[in-house]
Amino acid sequence: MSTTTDSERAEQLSLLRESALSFASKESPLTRARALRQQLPGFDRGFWAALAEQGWTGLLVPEAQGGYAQGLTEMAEVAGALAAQVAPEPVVPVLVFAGRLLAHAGQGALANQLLADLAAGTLLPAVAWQEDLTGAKDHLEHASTRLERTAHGLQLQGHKRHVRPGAGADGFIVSAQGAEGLALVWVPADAAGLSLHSRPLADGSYAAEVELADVRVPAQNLLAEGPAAVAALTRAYDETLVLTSAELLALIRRMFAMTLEYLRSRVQFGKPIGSFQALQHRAADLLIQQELTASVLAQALALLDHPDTSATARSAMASRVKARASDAGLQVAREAVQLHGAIGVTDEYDLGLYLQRALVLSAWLGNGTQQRRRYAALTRNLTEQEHA
Amino acid sequence: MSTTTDSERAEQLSLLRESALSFASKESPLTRARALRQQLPGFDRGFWAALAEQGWTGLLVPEAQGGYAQGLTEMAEVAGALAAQVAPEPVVPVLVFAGRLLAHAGQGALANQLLADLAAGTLLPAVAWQEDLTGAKDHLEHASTRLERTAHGLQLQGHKRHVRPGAGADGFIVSAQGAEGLALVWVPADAAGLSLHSRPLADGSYAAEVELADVRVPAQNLLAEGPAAVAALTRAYDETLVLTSAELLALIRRMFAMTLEYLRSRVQFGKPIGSFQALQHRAADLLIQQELTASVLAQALALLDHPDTSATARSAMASRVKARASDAGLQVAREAVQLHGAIGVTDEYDLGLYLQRALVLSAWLGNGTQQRRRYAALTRNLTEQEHA
Amino acid sequence: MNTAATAPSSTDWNAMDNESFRAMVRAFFEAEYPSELRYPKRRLRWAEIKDWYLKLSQKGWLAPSWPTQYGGMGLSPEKLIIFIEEQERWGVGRAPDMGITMVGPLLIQYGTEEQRAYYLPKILAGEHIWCQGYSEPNSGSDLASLRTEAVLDGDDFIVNGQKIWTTLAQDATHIFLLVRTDKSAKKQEGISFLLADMQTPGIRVRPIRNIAGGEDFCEVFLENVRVPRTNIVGELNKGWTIAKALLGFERIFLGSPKQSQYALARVQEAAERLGLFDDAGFVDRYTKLALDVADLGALYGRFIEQVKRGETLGPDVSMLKIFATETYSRLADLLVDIMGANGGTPGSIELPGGPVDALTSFYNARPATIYGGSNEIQRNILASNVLKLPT
Amino acid sequence: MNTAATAPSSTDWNAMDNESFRAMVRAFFEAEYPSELRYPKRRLRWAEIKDWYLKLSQKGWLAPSWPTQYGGMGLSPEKLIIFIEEQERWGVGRAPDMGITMVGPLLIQYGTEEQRAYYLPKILAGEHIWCQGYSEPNSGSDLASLRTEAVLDGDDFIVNGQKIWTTLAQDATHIFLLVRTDKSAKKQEGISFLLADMQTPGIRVRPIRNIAGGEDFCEVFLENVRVPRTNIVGELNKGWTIAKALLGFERIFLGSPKQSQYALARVQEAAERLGLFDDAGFVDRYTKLALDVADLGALYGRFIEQVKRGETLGPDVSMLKIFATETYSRLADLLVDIMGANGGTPGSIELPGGPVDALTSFYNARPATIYGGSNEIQRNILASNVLKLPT
Repeated sequence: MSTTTDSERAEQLSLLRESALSFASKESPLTRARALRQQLPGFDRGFWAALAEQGWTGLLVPEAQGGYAQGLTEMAEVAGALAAQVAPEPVVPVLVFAGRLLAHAGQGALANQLLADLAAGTLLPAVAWQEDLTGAKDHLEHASTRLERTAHGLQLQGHKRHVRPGAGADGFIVSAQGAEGLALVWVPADAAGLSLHSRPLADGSYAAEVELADVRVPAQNLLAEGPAAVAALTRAYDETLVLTSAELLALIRRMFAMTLEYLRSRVQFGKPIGSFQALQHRAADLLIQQELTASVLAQALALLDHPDTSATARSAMASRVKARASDAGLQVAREAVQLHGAIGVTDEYDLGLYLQRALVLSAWLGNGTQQRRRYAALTRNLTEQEHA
Repeated sequence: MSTTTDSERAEQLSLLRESALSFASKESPLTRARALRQQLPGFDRGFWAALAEQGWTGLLVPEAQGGYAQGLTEMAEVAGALAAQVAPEPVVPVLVFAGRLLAHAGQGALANQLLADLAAGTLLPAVAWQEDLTGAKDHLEHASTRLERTAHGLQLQGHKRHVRPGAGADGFIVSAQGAEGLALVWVPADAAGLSLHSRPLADGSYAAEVELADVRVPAQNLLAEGPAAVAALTRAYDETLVLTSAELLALIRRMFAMTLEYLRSRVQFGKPIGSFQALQHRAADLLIQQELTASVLAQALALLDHPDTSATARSAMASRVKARASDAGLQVAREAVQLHGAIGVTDEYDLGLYLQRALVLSAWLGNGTQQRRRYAALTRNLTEQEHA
Repeated sequence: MNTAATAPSSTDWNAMDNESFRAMVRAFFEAEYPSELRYPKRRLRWAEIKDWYLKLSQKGWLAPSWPTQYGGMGLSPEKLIIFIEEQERWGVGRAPDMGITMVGPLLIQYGTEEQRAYYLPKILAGEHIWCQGYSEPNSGSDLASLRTEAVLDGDDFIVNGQKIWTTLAQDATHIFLLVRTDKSAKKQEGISFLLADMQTPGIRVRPIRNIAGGEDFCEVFLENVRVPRTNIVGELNKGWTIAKALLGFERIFLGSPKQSQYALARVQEAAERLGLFDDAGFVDRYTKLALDVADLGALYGRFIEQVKRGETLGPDVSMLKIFATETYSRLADLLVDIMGANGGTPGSIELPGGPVDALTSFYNARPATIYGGSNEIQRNILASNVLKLPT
Repeated sequence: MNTAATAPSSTDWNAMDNESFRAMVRAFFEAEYPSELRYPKRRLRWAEIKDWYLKLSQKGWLAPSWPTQYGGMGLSPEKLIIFIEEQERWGVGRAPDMGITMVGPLLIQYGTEEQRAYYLPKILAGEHIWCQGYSEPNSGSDLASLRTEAVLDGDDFIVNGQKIWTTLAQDATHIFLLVRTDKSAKKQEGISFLLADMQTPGIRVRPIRNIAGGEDFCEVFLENVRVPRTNIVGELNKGWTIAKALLGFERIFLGSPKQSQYALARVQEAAERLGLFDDAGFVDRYTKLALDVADLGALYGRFIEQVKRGETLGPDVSMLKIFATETYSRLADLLVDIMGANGGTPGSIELPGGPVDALTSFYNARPATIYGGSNEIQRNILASNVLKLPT
């Protein structure tokens, strides 16, 4: 890219950021987030339509499917602005995880139609790939859910976990083990044999377990199979890690800003508590974590938006940023509460909304420890290949 | 024990402590420790004679061998007082590790004679058991050094590491693998085929590698063999861990006291730096580590001095206190330097003497990480036995 | 053993040997404490714990530390510790005990004969449940800056102001208040200690919901509340001294290793169910914390010995509270961490072998490092009162 | 490439494209820098680095940042960063560069024509080696409290006082001093900037041995030292402003990830030799630090971009120094830790596959968090100047 394009893009990004922030703060006040907690499906389909009106549901979608073919960098601005308001809509799970997966999985008629509907904001697909309780035993390369081909189409049998959104999703991209290896299959939410068990999460939203008891779908619902399926799932997963990190960074920024404001205004012993050096130094450490996260995120977005990046580099980068963002998110959340004191853990104070969202997002798709292990495995293989 | 005995013992201990502290500060000023650094053997045999005169070389030795049959608790007072002055004499390696090993290994004529000489202060034995570079692959149950019985006696072949004292020791209790399992063999320092390679340590003292090239000793030099040898070595090792922890605690106390004194007196920005809250809170954390170490040490001494303690409980306790003392020692050392600033790393300032001794003692016989792993293995086995 | 278990309440407990006493207490708890309330994850409400409270009351065991002449068990520090240890061991939930631990000792030491005669029996009968009105919205760590005011008007004080973080005020019948009775005096002076009936007009309670969904704490609003002048405890304007004196040896229990031991057991349980003891990375982290818990126990034991010897605890006891609550917090983090993708799921999660709760300890760990004197205040205390660092 | 490598010193380096410039610099370093001095574990002494210094001097590459008119390379920030990156990449040891990085820019900006004409060529020729006389025994973090005094006496200042932590003063021919010239003025005022020849009578240097056995730092005693009045730089009593202005973008390099990357490579090497990559406990700890190093690189890159764009660095650059040095310190701890029983052994330890040095990084990590503004001071700067927390 030439310098001009760089600065043009920076300006476009900055416009997008401003418009997303202004939309989010106007249309999604924290009272809205509060009201939707613990109310299935945990978000507002009407608000989703408003997102579609802004064009954001189609931001990542190719132009051929009615989207704007923008990069993750642009998507991060929207996701970050909404996360800053703790908006409960499953923007990253649907638009990034499911959306990118549909885009990567192939160019079939069904995938294209689903993508077009997603861009239009009329379809909310979710990815159902995990099966393990903690995720530690899940691998992107294979699944325990079984896929069988019958005369009438495809038949699925299995149990999926940690599916976001569960309730409220119109259908699921299910990973399953077939004769040709991993397969990705589109299963409408109303398919016979599919049952949802909603599990409340800390932030008042829901994940689901999806039970697939001899679910039958037409053969054309097979979106991808074999290495192509693995590659598509891995890539979409990595992109989702990065965008989830963007959400976490937005939470970090808000929690830290609230804390600084509190430190400046709360008076004890005749002085603002922000004048106490021990608290100042802890605030400095939080700043460092925030800025580390921001720096790694910027690097990750650039790398994943770059067409020449290798799959391994992408995965290592994605795990790296998710590890930093997850741990920084929890550290800032804990310290923000501690520096606030008792008020920090009351439900009526807004900090708790952020802390609880941080708990959910740091756990989703693998927390810091889990991501570091993936990173170690990826880079170790890299090193060994280099040595070989 | 009745309450009277408890308080009598407490009084005796307090007398011993005072006399040890007063002796150490009078007879072993830091200038002495400085002067002996990097001068083989790294300590002063004349000073050892003075320790013998105080009766301390015989403190742990049974009365039958001319000792005072005191407990580890008493020994800890002496070792702590000398460590507080960074005295370089190998009190714990010789009097505890080798001394207790001789006492546990059996009642043979040779062992008794060696013990009597040790009590008299005329003999400095050392234990040569480790063979691995980091100690991670060493086990108390077996050795790679080979023991063979010949018509003329015993023959040893192997390479020992981390032997303290090396230079200056009159002989070595060598662990070796024989036909009957582990064996402990007494090898005089001047035995043919034995060669010493002195390795300087961070504190200016020395450890040695001991090369045993077809070393021959009489059959009577076999001190113990089989399970008895393992039990004796394990017990002496555990006792040494506890006493090394006592030395580390003495270092911690001095480093922390120096730091507090510095915080109170050093003025910057018109105030003593000890008035800065961030430094105060870090000092509070060091206090906690110091007091944790002291509490665990007291518990360990009581447990190991108690006749009914099981071998496993002893080992778990010993690893536990060494883990705490090693990590606290390094933490306090690092923080003491940081709180002192530049002067803390100069050779002429005394803090460095303590930091360097802490480096040596925290590493010796296994650092915090290594001891925790031993503890985990010991207690895991315990739990599994309970469950079985 | 059986004879001891049925000993009348006038027994001289301190004459028993420690082991018999412990066995007796243990047997009673094991037999009588409702098993469904063992190791409660949150503070129990009055409706839940009431039966147990009254059972203790009937047995005469409600006030283990009060002198026998006032209806207590009159336990020596050593026996009292055994009593508390057995409570902790069996996971006996904490009752609304402000009347027992605070008001009783306060009245015994500073109250009038009339106050003692009126209040103490009602506490012992479970008729009066007390809560503590200390903190205010603008005086948390800096308690002495409190502003709730009591102005004399004839035989009454008129109280105006607001208290906050009042534990279970919604269950209490009475409140003891620190109030400012002399605005011209310096901060710590001019504060008085006042007793009030929660039914008094002008007192309004608003529970504060916390992020875990509980309502352990309340705001208490005081608007022209008339409190009889006779309800003052001790001298006028000397309330601060009394409040400080009340910080008895109970504060050692803020540093009890029990909470951490319990959390460690939960981590161990979860790890067994997840097969993590084959994972050296987990085992390293687990063992470090297991040793922190064990070593906390050793440190705690040292202070307990001091109490048993009848010595007064110094400011160094702050160490315990810091290390206990921060160890607990690290254990809570570890539990969330090993639950992985389920780390953001509240409540029970079914694992093979049984359920695990990932987040309750995480939520509990938050106030633990704040209440009872935040860990920052505790570190200040260590720095100034123990380490004698300059201010 | 070859033409570039032999380009005359008057070349407009900034006209080259970045890649050619990088290749040229790299080729020169690889060909000419003595391989035995790569990645030195400690600061090199003049006798060791002299040849290299003179080689750079001859090539005209000694002062990359000085304008060409004064004999420098006149590099743009972008090119200068490439130059420094290549130095770091190849492990080129730091020369006694105070003349280049401090005195030169100082004189170019604030010096008189005579000062420039006299000193700059001698710096470039390697004839004058400078050291920095800032810190004093009682003014470390609080530099402005310095007490070394310079009193006018005719055409000379008479200087009395003591400097400390003066890097490699024993190798220097000249020293630049902050001295107090007005005792009545407030702290930061009344300080002047003075140049002195180390041969002047009354200057005495005492090297300070450190615990690693090195002598990187010295005390400099000044007793009735006569310094010509013309050796003052800038205005009288304005030395503090000048000293602060000198804190140029070089301070970004205090936060360079290079030291941590190097330490990480040493840990990796040792771990390979010890077979630790099969140990999940080690791998967890290693990976955490490896990511800290990588993420430090990302943060550093952000500031480097800022410099390349020609922007002035703000106080937020303090973040880098803190995280860089503390990451380095944690890596040093890990290295000591994995060396186990050899963790207390200084110098090279033979492992299968090659030697490992367990303690040098541990020793180096100690001053790293102290010098150049201790990390406590850096956190103060972040709190007040970046976070705008109240004082």
